[in-house]
Amino acid sequence: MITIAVQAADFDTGQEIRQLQADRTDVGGIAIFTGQVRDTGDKPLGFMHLEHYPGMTEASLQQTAEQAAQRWPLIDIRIVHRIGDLLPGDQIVFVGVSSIHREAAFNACEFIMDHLKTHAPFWKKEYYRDGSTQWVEAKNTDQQRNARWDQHN
Amino acid sequence: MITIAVQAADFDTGQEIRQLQADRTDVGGIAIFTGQVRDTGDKPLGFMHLEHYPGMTEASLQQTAEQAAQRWPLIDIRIVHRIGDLLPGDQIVFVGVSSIHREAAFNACEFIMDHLKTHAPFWKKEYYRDGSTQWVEAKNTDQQRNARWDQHN
Amino acid sequence: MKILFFGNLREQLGTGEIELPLAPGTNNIAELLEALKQRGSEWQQALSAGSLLCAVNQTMATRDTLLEDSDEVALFPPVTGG
Amino acid sequence: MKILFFGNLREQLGTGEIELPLAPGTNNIAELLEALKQRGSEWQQALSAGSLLCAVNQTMATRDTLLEDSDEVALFPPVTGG
Repeated sequence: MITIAVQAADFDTGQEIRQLQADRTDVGGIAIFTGQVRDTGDKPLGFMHLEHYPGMTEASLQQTAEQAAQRWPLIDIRIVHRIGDLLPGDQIVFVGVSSIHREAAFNACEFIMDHLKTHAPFWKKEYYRDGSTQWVEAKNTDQQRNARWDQHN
Repeated sequence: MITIAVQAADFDTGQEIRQLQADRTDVGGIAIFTGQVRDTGDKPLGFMHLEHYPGMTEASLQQTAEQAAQRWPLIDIRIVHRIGDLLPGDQIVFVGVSSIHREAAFNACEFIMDHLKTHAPFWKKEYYRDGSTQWVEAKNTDQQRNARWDQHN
Repeated sequence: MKILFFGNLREQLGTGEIELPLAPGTNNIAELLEALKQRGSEWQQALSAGSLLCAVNQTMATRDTLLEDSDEVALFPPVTGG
Repeated sequence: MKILFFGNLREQLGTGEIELPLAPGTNNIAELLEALKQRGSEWQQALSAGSLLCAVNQTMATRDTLLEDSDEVALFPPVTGG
């Protein structure tokens, strides 16, 4: 089952994982990724604003999850992505994948993150404590990491 | 920091993840794997017994974590592995790795699981509901998966 | 036709959304971009980035994706979520 | 010398631990295995598996790892944790 949430509210990672485990005895492994707001740049970060494209965001995450489910034998996929203003250390994203086998869970989780990073319509803007701002630039390495999955086809 | 626990008691996955996130603003990504007791064989499973080699188990997990920390730029590594009698659906293992970058976190988490599966002195015995028992056989695929990391050196 | 702008592009253009009738000769995204560039120097500059992404009806599209007047088009810089 | 057995091997041998003085001519794991096989047919059979793993002083070892009388040796089948 695929569960997608795009929300301003924080999420409870433990609860998300319990949903993936819930009363099932065929789950062999669950691979999870969580991303947090980092404050490691030159200028101290005040907060980060996450802009998104309402409607398309949910559809894009759904499509990414469906591609993963076609590619690997998965049981459940849960994706939560936050929007709005987030503080350093705040959780941004949760991707959890359960499968009978750990290899499928690991691959699918990493695929979803790589695909999300290059396809889901989110944009980060950093607001520094000195009052200046900066849109986060997309990384070439994210494009390259996502391209690996095409080569493996 | 490396944290290792080998215990009969269950663990709180949410709490483990909060420890990895705790009050840090340099963590970009956390990759996690949890394994559960599966009941997908021909005979319904009553419970699974996890035997281990006290002393060596902890040392082995510590060495595995240290190898991962040498190989990738990691912040924290947490490994929890349960022993004793576990029911279908029970959690067996937690591996959590935090890093500035998600690629390092994913790779280290998968490496630790592959290494643990082939090096940590645990042995599983299945007790079926019909009264019969069976030691779980080591899988060749686990050896092959672990060997990948040597080739990548 | 509704055209949405996001992220840095929205700020550069000073607007997040415009309504526009689909003009004759504007059949795909590439031609729409050329038409929008005529709206002024900010538009000319902001819409020239080769890295610009586009979506039609909330699905990723390319420069040669064909357009209809009822479409919702979105233009935005490379995404940076996750 | 303390010798520990785990998992299926422990069950096959009917014991989890024996104490044994290191005999002359038993210098490494391979020679220890040969000496243990002399203890009876169960030992002969259980210790012949090529997949058997060994540890010396709680560190993974190989058939040619040298032994001292103060060592803690462990013999066990391939591990299946995780």
